[in-house]
Amino acid sequence: MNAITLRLRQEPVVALEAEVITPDRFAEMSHEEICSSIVYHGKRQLRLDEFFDVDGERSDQLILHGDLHRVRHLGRAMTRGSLTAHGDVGMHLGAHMKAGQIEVFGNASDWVGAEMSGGKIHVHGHAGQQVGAAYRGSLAGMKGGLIIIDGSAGIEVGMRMRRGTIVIGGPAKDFVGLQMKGGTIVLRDGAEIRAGAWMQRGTIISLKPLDMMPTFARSGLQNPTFISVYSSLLKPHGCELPNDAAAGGYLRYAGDRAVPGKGEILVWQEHSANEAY
Amino acid sequence: MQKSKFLPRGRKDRTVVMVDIRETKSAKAADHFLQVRPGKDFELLTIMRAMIKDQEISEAEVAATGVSMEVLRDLIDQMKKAKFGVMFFGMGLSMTRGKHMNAAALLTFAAEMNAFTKFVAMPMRGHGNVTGADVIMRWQTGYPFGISLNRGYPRYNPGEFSTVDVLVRGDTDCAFIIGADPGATMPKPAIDHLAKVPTIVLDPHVTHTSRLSRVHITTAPAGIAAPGTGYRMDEVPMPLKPALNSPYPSDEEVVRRIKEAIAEKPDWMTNQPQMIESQV
Amino acid sequence: MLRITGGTVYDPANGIDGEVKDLYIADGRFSSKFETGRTIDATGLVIMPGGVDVHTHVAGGSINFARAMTPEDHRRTQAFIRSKTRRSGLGGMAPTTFATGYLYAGMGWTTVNEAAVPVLSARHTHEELRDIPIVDKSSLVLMANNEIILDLLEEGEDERAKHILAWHIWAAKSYGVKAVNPGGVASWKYGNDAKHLTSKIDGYDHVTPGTIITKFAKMIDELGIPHPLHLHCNNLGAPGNVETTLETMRHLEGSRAHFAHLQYHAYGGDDWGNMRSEAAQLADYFNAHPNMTTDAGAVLFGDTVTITADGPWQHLLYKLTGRKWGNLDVENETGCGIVPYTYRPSNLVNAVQWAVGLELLLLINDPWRVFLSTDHPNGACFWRYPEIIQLLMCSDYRNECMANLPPNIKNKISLPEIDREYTLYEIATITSAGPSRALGLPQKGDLGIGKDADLVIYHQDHDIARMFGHPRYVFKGGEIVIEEGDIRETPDGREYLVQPSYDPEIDKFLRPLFEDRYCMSFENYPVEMERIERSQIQDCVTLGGEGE
Amino acid sequence: MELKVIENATCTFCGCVCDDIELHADDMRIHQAKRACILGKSWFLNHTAEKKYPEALIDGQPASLDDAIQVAANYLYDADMPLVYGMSNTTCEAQKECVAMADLLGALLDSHTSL
Repeated sequence: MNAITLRLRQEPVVALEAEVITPDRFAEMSHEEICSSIVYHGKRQLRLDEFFDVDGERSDQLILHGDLHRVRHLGRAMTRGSLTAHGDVGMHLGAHMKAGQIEVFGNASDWVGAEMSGGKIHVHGHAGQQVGAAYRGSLAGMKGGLIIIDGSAGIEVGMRMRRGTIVIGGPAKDFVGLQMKGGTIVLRDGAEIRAGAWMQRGTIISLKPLDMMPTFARSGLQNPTFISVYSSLLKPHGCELPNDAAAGGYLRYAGDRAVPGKGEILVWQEHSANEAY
Repeated sequence: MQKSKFLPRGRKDRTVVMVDIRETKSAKAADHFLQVRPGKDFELLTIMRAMIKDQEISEAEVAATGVSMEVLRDLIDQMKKAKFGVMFFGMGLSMTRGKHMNAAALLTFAAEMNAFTKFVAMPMRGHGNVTGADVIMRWQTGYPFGISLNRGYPRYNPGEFSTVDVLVRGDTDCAFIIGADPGATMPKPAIDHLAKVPTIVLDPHVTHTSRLSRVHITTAPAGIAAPGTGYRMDEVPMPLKPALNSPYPSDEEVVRRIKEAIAEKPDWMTNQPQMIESQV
Repeated sequence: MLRITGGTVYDPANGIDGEVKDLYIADGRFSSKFETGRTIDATGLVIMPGGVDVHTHVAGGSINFARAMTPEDHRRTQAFIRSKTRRSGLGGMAPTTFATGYLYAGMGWTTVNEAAVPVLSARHTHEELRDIPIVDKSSLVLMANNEIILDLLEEGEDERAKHILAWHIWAAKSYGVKAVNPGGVASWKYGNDAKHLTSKIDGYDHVTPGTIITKFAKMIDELGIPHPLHLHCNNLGAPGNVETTLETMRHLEGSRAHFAHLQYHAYGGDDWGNMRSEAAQLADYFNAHPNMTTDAGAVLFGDTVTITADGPWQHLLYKLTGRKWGNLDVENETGCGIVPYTYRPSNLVNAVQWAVGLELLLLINDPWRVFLSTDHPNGACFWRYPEIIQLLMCSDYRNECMANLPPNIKNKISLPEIDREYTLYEIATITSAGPSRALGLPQKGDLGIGKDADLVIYHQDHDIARMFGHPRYVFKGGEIVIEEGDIRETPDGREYLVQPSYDPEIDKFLRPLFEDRYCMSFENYPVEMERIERSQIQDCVTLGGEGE
Repeated sequence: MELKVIENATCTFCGCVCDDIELHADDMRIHQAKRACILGKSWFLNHTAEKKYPEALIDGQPASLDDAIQVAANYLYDADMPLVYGMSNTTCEAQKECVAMADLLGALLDSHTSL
C-alpha cells in the first residue's frame, strides 16, 4: 500500500480545521474523494484540494508536507495507520487518538494528544500547551498511549491524565501533571513552577531539579526498580532514565497534600550534587 | 451596610480580611491584612487546602508565601468559626501567573471550607456589564466566553478561541469590537493584528482601538444615555435608567442593523443538516 | 384554517379515548367549523394534546450555572446548526435555551413550567424564558425560605405574610409558588438543614418546617392561585424520608398541594445500604387523599447534572460523589446547589431510585393526579421522556430493564410485582391533560373547541420510545412547528402570570424591611411588566368554601 | 435649564452595579451623582449628551451611520474568520444582538472574561 502524500499548496489565512485528515478516513477513499473532502477555513467549507496537492489514495499511511501550523485536528481520533508531517502542525494533533502512529518533523501547537487513549505521537520539535491534557471540564485527560516531545512544552502537560506516558525532552512550563490521576510524565530537562500541583496519583520523573510545591513531602534518595523497567520500555523511543545507584538516586516527593493525593515526583540527583540538599 | 437579625450591628458584626501583595486603601478598611508575596497566591491557597485537611506543611514552606504559619492558622480558625463566609477575588489573582488556576484554587478552597461552615466565593468583576455577557453567552451558547461558531454551532476552548490568543496567532481576518478598548490594554502583537485586519469599533468615544480601525461608529453610553439591563457580578440583573438623551444610536440598534445587513446577503452555509449527533 | 382528518384521537379532557375524529383549527384554536384551508390526512396516526411539563428547570440562574459547569457534556451532545431563521444550540444535560425549545417541541411538548425562581433572579429567568422558542411557559417563585415572610410567620402575622407573598408573586411576574425544603434552605445559609417537620430552623424559635408548609398552602389557597403550593418536601433523597413525606401530607389535609418529584421522597430504610422503596406506602396514602397531585421525578440511568435549591442535599451529594460541586446563595431568599451525576443500574441506590419513579407512576391509580416528570435535569433530561413512556406502556420492556439491576435489589422494590401497562389514553392524561388541570391552565391539554391548538400527531409504532421521540407533526397554536423531525417554525411562546390581589399599602410595610436586608433598591426589585414578552395573566380562582 | 432627577439609577462602571444612585441632569450633562463612589461619579459626570464625535468614521474620515453600518456588514460578511469581542461596557440587549450576529456570521465570540 503506497502512502498518500499531501502537500500544502495554499497557506490558510486563518485556522484550517481538517479533522478529515486521518488514516481511518483516507484508507477508504479514492483520490477524488480525498480531494473533495471538506475542510473548514474559518467559517467556510472548502474542498481539501483548495489547500493541498494530493497524491495517492486508499491508504492508511499519510505523509504531509508544508507549513501546517494553522492546520488543526490532524489525526483526530485515529485508530490505525500512520500520519507523518514534515513541517509545523497546528492544534489538537492526534486528540482523542486510539491507535496508530503520528510523527512530526517540526513543532506542534497546543493540545497534542489531548484525551488520547492509545497509540504513539512523536514530535521532534517543540509542543505548545496542554500536551496529553483534558479539555476544559473533562474529568480525564490522556488515558493511554505514548507522547514524546523532543523539544520544550507549554503549561499543563498531562493535565488530569489517567494513564499512559508523556516524555518531554526540553524544559516544560508551569503545572506539569496538574490534577494528574495516573500515568507517567518524564521531564528530561525539568520544568518551571508548580509541577504536580493537585495530583491525586501517578508519577512525574524529572532528570533535572524541580521547584517543588510546598504541599509535597520529601523522603530520601531511592532507586526504585520500576525505573529500570521504564527505562527499557522507553529506550526504543530514544529515552533512557538513569538508574545507577552508584551515580545517584531519585529524591521522592509525595503529594499533593492539598488533595490529599498519593502521587509521586521523583527527581534524579547525582551523588556529587547531594550536598545541596 | 445592611443589618439583619443575624448581623444586627451591620459592619461591626462582619470581619473583613484583605489579602494582597501590598497594603492598599482597601487593606486599611479591612479588619486584618495579610501580605502575600507576589506570585505566591496559588501556593498559599494550596497550603490552606492542605491545612484544613490536617496535613502537615513545614513552617518554612508557609513562610515562603509571605505569611507566617501562626497567622495562617489563626486565619483558618477564624474562617471555620464564621457563620457565613464569602471569598471575593479579583484580577490580581486571575490575571497573574497561574491565571485561571489561581481562581480555581480559591474556588476549590471555598468549596472545601463547606466541610466546616458555609462558604461561597465570588469574582469581583470589573468592566461594567461583563457579567451580563457571560450569563447571556451561557444560556444562548452553553459557554461563557472563548467560543467559536464557525461550524454553525457553539464550541468552546479558551486558549484557542480566546481573543488575545486568536489575535496573537493572527487567526482572525476581521474584528468587531464593542464595549471594550483592546487597543489600549492588549499585548502589542495582538494590537498589531487588530491594525492589520479590518476592525470595526462601536464606542461612545473615539478610542485607541477606534484609531486603528477601519470603521468606528459612535454609540450612546450604556446606562447613561442608553436604556436596558446590566448584570451585577453576583448575576442579578438590574434595570438601567439613562439620565441623558444621546444624539447617537444605542449599541443595540447599531448591532441589530449590522446583523440585518449581513442577513440580507446570501448564506454561505448551505446544505447543512438541522442537527448533528457528534461534534468536532 | 386547517383541518386534520382521520386521526385516532386521545383527548382525556373530553373523555375521548381513541376515537377517529376530525379536528378543525382557526386562529390558533380548535374550531367547530372548517371552510377553506389546508387538510392534513392523519389516517392511521395517533393524536394527543401537546405535552405539558409541570416541573422542569430550563431557565434562570441555577440551570445557567449548570451550563457553565458542564462544557464536557456540551461537547459530546447533539448540536443544532444555525440556519438563517433559526439560532444554533446545544442539547445534553443542560441544553441552551434555543435547543430547549427545539427538543421539547421535537417530542410534542408545547408548555413547560420552570419550577424554581428566586425573586432576585426572576428578571434573569424571564430573559431566558423569552429565548426558549416554540413552547408556552410559566414559572414558580421560591418563597418558603424567604426571611421576611418567615419572620412574619414567626410573629404570627399570617395575614400580613399573605399580602407579602402575593406582592412577591407579582414582583417576580410568576405563576405560582414553589416551596423547597421549607426552613432547611434557610438553615443552609449557616451550613445546617431541617430534615423533619419539627426541626429547629436557624434564627427561629416557633416556626418549623411544618408550620411553613401548612401556612403556605393555606395562603396560596386563600389567594386563589390557580396552581396549588408546589412543594419540594424536606429531607429529599435520604433513606427513610418517607416518614417526613407522609407527615407532610398529613399536614396538608384540607389544602390543595402539588408534591414535586415524589420519587426523591419515597424511601425507607435508615442508611444507604438498606435503603428501599416505600412507593407503595406513599401511593396508598396518596390514592386516598384527592387534595394532592404529584409529578414523578423519575430517574433514568445515565449522565445528568443535578440542580436544586436544596443546598444541603447537594453538598451531601458532592461529598458522596467527589465530583464537581457548584453552590449559589441568593441573599435573603434561597440558594442552589449543582452536582453532575451519573445514575448507574449497578448502583443499588440508583436502582432503587429508578424503580421508585416507575412504581409511583404505576401505583397511583388516578392518572389525573400523577404526572410525567424527571425533575429535569435531576432524574434525567426531559428529552428522555419517550423512554419513560415505553417503560410505563410495556411491562415486558420493564422486566428486561430490571434484569440489569443488582440481584440484591430483591425485597427493596415492588416493581417486579406490578404488571400494569399504561394505555395511550392514560399517557395523554399524565403528560398533558392532567398537568394542565393541575397548573390551572384549562386552555391547555384539551382538544375541545376554543382551546389552544397545541397538539401532536404520532405514527403508530410498536417501538413506543421511537413513536414518542419522533412525532409526525407537532402543532403549536395551530401552526406546524415540527414535521417528521424537521423544525418548521420557531414562534415565540407565551408566558403565563398570575396577579393575586394584595393590600397596596403593604409596600410601606415591606420597604424598610427590604432596605435593611437587601443590597438592591426596592424600586428596582420587581420585574417590570414590559419585560415579559407575550404575557398572559391567568385569573385567580375561588376555591369551594375556602376562598375569602 | 431644568434639572431632572433620576432616583435609584444604576451605575455600570464596575461589577458592583450599585442601583441606589440619584442623578441630577439637564439635557446636556449629569451634574450630580449622589451616593455614587468616586469611580461612579467620574463615570456619570464624564459622559455628556454633546455631539463630540462624528456619528461614524470610515478609514478615519467622518462618515454617515448608514454607510458605516453597510461597510461593517461587508467586512464581517467577507471575512473567513470574523471575531466579535468585548461586550463589557454595553447593555444586555446589545450583548444579545452581538451573540445573534456572531451566530449568523459563524464568528469567534469572546468577552473580557478570557483575558
